[in-house]
Amino acid sequence: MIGRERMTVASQRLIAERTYELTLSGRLVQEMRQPGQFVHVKAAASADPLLRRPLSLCHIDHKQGQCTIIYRQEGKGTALLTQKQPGDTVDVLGPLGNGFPLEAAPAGGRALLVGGGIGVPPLYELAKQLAKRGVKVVSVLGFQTKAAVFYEEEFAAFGKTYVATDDGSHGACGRVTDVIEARSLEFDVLYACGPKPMLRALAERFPNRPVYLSLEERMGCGVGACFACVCHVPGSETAYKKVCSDGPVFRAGEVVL
Amino acid sequence: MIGRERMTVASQRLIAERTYELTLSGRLVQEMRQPGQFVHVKAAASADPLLRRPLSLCHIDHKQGQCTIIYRQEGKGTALLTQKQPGDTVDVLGPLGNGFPLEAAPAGGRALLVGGGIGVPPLYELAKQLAKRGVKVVSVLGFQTKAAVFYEEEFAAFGKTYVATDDGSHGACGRVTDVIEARSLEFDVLYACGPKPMLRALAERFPNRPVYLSLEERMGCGVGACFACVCHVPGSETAYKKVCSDGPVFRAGEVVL
Amino acid sequence: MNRLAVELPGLSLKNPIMPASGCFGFGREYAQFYDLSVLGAIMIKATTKEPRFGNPTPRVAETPGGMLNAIGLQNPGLDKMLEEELPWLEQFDVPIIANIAGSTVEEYVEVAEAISKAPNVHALELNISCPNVKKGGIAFGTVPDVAAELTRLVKEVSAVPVYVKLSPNVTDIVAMAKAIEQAGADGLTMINTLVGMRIDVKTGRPILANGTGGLSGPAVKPIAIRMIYEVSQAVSIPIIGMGGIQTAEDVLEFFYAGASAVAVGTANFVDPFVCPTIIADLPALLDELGIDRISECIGRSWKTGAHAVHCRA
Amino acid sequence: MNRLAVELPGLSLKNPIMPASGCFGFGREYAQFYDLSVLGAIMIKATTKEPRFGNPTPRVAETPGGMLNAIGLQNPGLDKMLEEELPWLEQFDVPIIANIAGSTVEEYVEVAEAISKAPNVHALELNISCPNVKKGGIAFGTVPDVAAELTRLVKEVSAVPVYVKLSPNVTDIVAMAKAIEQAGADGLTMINTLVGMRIDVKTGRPILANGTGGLSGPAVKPIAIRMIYEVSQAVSIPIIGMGGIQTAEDVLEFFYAGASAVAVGTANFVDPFVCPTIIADLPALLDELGIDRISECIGRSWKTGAHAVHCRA
Ligand SMILES: Cc1cc2nc3c(=O)[nH]c(=O)nc-3n(C[C@H](O)[C@H](O)[C@H](O)COP(=O)(O)OP(=O)(O)OC[C@H]3O[C@@H](n4cnc5c(N)ncnc54)[C@H](O)[C@@H]3O)c2cc1C
Ligand SMILES: Cc1cc2nc3c(=O)[nH]c(=O)nc-3n(C[C@H](O)[C@H](O)[C@H](O)COP(=O)(O)OP(=O)(O)OC[C@H]3O[C@@H](n4cnc5c(N)ncnc54)[C@H](O)[C@@H]3O)c2cc1C
Ligand SMILES: Cc1cc2nc3c(=O)[nH]c(=O)nc-3n(C[C@H](O)[C@H](O)[C@H](O)COP(=O)(O)O)c2cc1C
Ligand SMILES: Cc1cc2nc3c(=O)[nH]c(=O)nc-3n(C[C@H](O)[C@H](O)[C@H](O)COP(=O)(O)O)c2cc1C
Ligand code: FES
Ligand code: FES
Repeated sequence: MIGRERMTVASQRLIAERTYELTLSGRLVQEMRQPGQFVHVKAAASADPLLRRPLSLCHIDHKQGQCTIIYRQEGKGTALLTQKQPGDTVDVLGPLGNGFPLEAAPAGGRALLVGGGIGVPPLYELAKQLAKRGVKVVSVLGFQTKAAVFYEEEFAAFGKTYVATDDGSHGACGRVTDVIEARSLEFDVLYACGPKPMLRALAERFPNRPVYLSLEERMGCGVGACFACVCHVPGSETAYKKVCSDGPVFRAGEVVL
Repeated sequence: MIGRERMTVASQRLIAERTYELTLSGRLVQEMRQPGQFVHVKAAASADPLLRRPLSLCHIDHKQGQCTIIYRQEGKGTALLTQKQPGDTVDVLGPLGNGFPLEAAPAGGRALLVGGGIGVPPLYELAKQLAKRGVKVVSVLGFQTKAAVFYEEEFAAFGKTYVATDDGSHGACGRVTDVIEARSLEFDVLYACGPKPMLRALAERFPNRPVYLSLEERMGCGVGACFACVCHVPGSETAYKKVCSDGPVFRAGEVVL
Repeated sequence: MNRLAVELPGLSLKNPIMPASGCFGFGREYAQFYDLSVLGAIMIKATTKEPRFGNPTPRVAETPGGMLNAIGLQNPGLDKMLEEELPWLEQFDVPIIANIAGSTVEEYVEVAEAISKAPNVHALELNISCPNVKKGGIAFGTVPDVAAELTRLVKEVSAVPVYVKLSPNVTDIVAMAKAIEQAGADGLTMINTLVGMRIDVKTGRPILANGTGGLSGPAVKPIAIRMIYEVSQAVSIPIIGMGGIQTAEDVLEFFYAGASAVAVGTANFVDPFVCPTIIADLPALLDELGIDRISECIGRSWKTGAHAVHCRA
Repeated sequence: MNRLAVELPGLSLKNPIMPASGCFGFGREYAQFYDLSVLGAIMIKATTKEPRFGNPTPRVAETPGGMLNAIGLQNPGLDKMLEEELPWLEQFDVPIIANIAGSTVEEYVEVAEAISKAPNVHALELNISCPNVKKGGIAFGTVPDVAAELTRLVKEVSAVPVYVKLSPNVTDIVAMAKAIEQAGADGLTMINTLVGMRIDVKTGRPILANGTGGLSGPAVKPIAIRMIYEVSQAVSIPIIGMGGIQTAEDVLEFFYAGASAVAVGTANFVDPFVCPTIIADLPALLDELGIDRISECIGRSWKTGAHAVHCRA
């Protein structure tokens, strides 16, 4: 069930350039299940900034009653979030959306996880849950530059992990697709989250394969009511899907990218 | 010199119903001199609430580099202030305005300090500075009810202190003017801060006496630029004084109440 | 005595709080959060004759204290509304106000006639003021004669009372309101969104794919209050007020200005529970202010002889 | 090369940042905080022929992301302006834009003629849109013909270029702008405040003694941007933009929309150092965005063929 709660900050730390790892505790954690789901966070107590911010679940810990999100400081809302200290509360709505389908990966099969920048976080919970199901996980994580890299070791705990940076300052030089090609990485199912050009490249590269993509779109409500976040369905003028409530994860081909 | 500083919260505590005592430290304290001056405080980091809040200096401690303000939680801005914890910073502009003239009280003379509700705080620094100059201080403090009373003992340290409450739940029952009458309190100079009806009553009761009143008016800039806080000067259609920069303390008769 | 009850043409409301059109879908999403029967009414998303996809994304952008939207009246069209959405809403004990839009007079009339016959539709809300539809749309909402003529034609065919939604993007809102009243409208709803824009500093281009969008949220509240204050003194039909409402205090402010009921839009996105929270908060606020029934408050800010509210607090 | 310099009729500005009229008094207060010579220009508070006290207090009320004011054009009158305020400002190396107001055409003309001859007045700003003066004031700002006629008469007598300040409280701001351009205005300034109101929930009465007031601050920024975006495409005289500016990023947003310079109003109240801070922040922001001169940015959001800003960040 979706709920709203003032969750308590357990910890917050800077893990890369302008990138923060925020751990929250509260009863809402027990509702969180699927990797790829997100929470909608209200950063200010007042009307500025007004809207909630969609942030993906990166790590769900039912036992501790904690969840972790990783976010990059971009504008006003995330800037306010960086001020939060342990013991402070954060107004959270969630969990929202439909995440990555675990069942698409056959036990013993191979899953390729491809993340770009701030699209990396939801793949961490995915890697964890896939590994637990006996799926072989290979991760390819792309960042702009060395200072932006995070969670390389954390991913490595679940399987082979490649890092690429645009400027070559860490790992391979180039894009995630270059790494997949160079290493001839094989998979039974591919899961990806990151900038749209990256998602498009993956969808085009692997047509007719089981490829699942997590999309981003500017949101109003986050629950399907405002129609801010729709995308077209191929072959129709009026058919649509909502990123917030039908997604954010779609099978490649399901919606127009 | 007026300055702007992110001052650091040294302490904050609830001292009466919805009434908080907030102590701030910073270099701006060294600029603060006159009792009755105020600071202009920005409660939120964002544009809501947008404007600063005028709050009187209640206690100035040059040695410790700290100042204290006492405020009542009324609306959005003061509600946000209550959230501030030691170590947090507060955006302060000040010191602003012209305070109570100490020199109006002859050394060895008698000063009557009359405060109503949240008008009491600036009188505390005044009592302190007058006592230091050898002026005999008598204070009459009016509150709505017992739960709202604060700083009774603190004022008593500088001289005889009477408290009145509207409902008689503490001290005398009635208004400050009732106490002044009942006790036939005499003075060489009277200083007052509180609701306008109280100030008016005092001005009318003691015409042609040295009576100094601290006014409140809704403010924009707090520094004299926006003309939000003007009041009329008796006998003129166009002459005016600004509460923020000419006041907030005026001699009774100087402006139309 | 139900202190929150208000009576409006076609609408006997148990309380004056309803979600605003376009901010609540067709209720399905919020039915996950609470029982929709607690609401005074529901203003459903605009219906056009044919299904519409609406504008390209991004469709929303945040602004200080508000947001811009350019959804472009996306909706499944009249038939699906009659066959699926409205019947689904019948499970709740709540009157529906059907918001209708069109790009021609004929479209308005056709949609109005059909949708007004649905059993749970108690009133129509004529959206003549959506700033996000390029064809015709805006003209209906800014020219008094055109708005009046449309009102008259819709009134002729509608089986239920007709409320007309006013655009704030006009020089003289009172003239609009009077023309619409004279044309036979049963009530007014106001305000729709103000036309605004945000430009992305990184790209140098408007954030919304549509360029401009409609501004809503707390930022516009003072404009809504002013317009309701002016219009309520000039017409004798009731006003359903909206624009930035977030709290029970805001609701009273709208009543004092001259509204007889209110709608909550953008705030649903910030807090999905905002409508039931306001409904729950109102009685204590009325107590605090010494008000027996919320209907006493209508227009109190300008009514001569009305006593200032005595504050017991 | 001065990257921040802009050239406007009558105004060679070292940077495009100036305090907005009514939000900076006559400069005296802010001169306590910094050297006014750092400013691009100063728009001083409206001058009328006779001294005016203005409206009763309360004159300001806060709103979400904004504020309402109903100062009522308080000012010391033309004579004192010429004898005291303008000469005092001569000590600074900064052009003055004199904002003038009146309740009759004759008053505008008389004030314009006299004040335009002051040595440090480089331009006039015709305030035809102050929503807080009851007599006449508002009509000048909402009827194109009336505004045009006033512009023409003032142009005839003015010794310096004339900018006309547009009211946002109109249905068709482009029509206003075009009429004023045709009447010979040298530039436009926009936007003035939007008419709004707040009601005190405790008393049930408007907070402002005047009832309504003018809304300014960040809340109105998207409306200002939209109007400048529309008007700048329809006229060829330059626009000084204003409405909610707080940061260097906001300034660029106004330039992209179509402004050639900007004014900062309400933000001065929030932070008395805001103008010098913005001026100091701009060069780094231009670097970050790969922009050589700020004047390149004018109208970039709509200019065909303009390249999207290349983001080096
Ligand atoms: C389903 C989903 C999951 C996301 N998960 C993460 C995550 O785990 N970590 C992370 O760092 N970021 C994530 N993002 C992006 C994140 O939501 C934005 O970076 C964030 O909202 C920016 O807010 P701001 O206040 O910093 O920026 P501002 O520029 O002040 O935001 C203004 C408005 O634009 C919206 N907005 C700005 N950028 C984006 C964006 N890229 N996508 C959607 N809306 C945007 C904001 O939500 C807000 O409404 C996710 C986005 C979506 C849609
Ligand atoms: C010179 C001066 C000194 C003051 N000193 C103190 C003090 O020491 N302690 C204290 O508790 N209060 C003091 N006040 C009153 C205090 O400024 C208000 O209570 C406070 O601004 C309310 O802010 P809010 O956010 O709680 O209320 P809101 O209702 O959210 O405020 C909205 C707006 O109204 C203004 N406003 C509301 N009430 C008042 C008021 N009574 N006077 C002026 N502006 C108001 C606010 O500044 C703000 O701009 C003083 C006022 C002035 C003018
Ligand atoms: C996302 C969104 C969609 C809207 N869609 C409609 C609509 O379809 N029909 C309509 O009449 N008004 C529509 N509106 C306007 C609202 O009903 C309301 O008039 C306006 O948002 C002001 O109220 P608020 O500030 O509480 O949101 C929409 C508003 C928003 C924010
Ligand atoms: C307190 C106050 C007084 C103002 N007085 C004037 C004035 O005298 N003449 C004028 O043309 N505009 C006046 N304005 C409008 C501003 O110059 C400006 O157009 C408007 O506030 C929008 O800018 P902002 O949001 O940056 O404040 C005033 C605004 C405020 C807030
Ligand atoms: S964000 Fe509102 S429908 Fe998706
Ligand atoms: S508050 Fe601006 S002049 Fe006093």
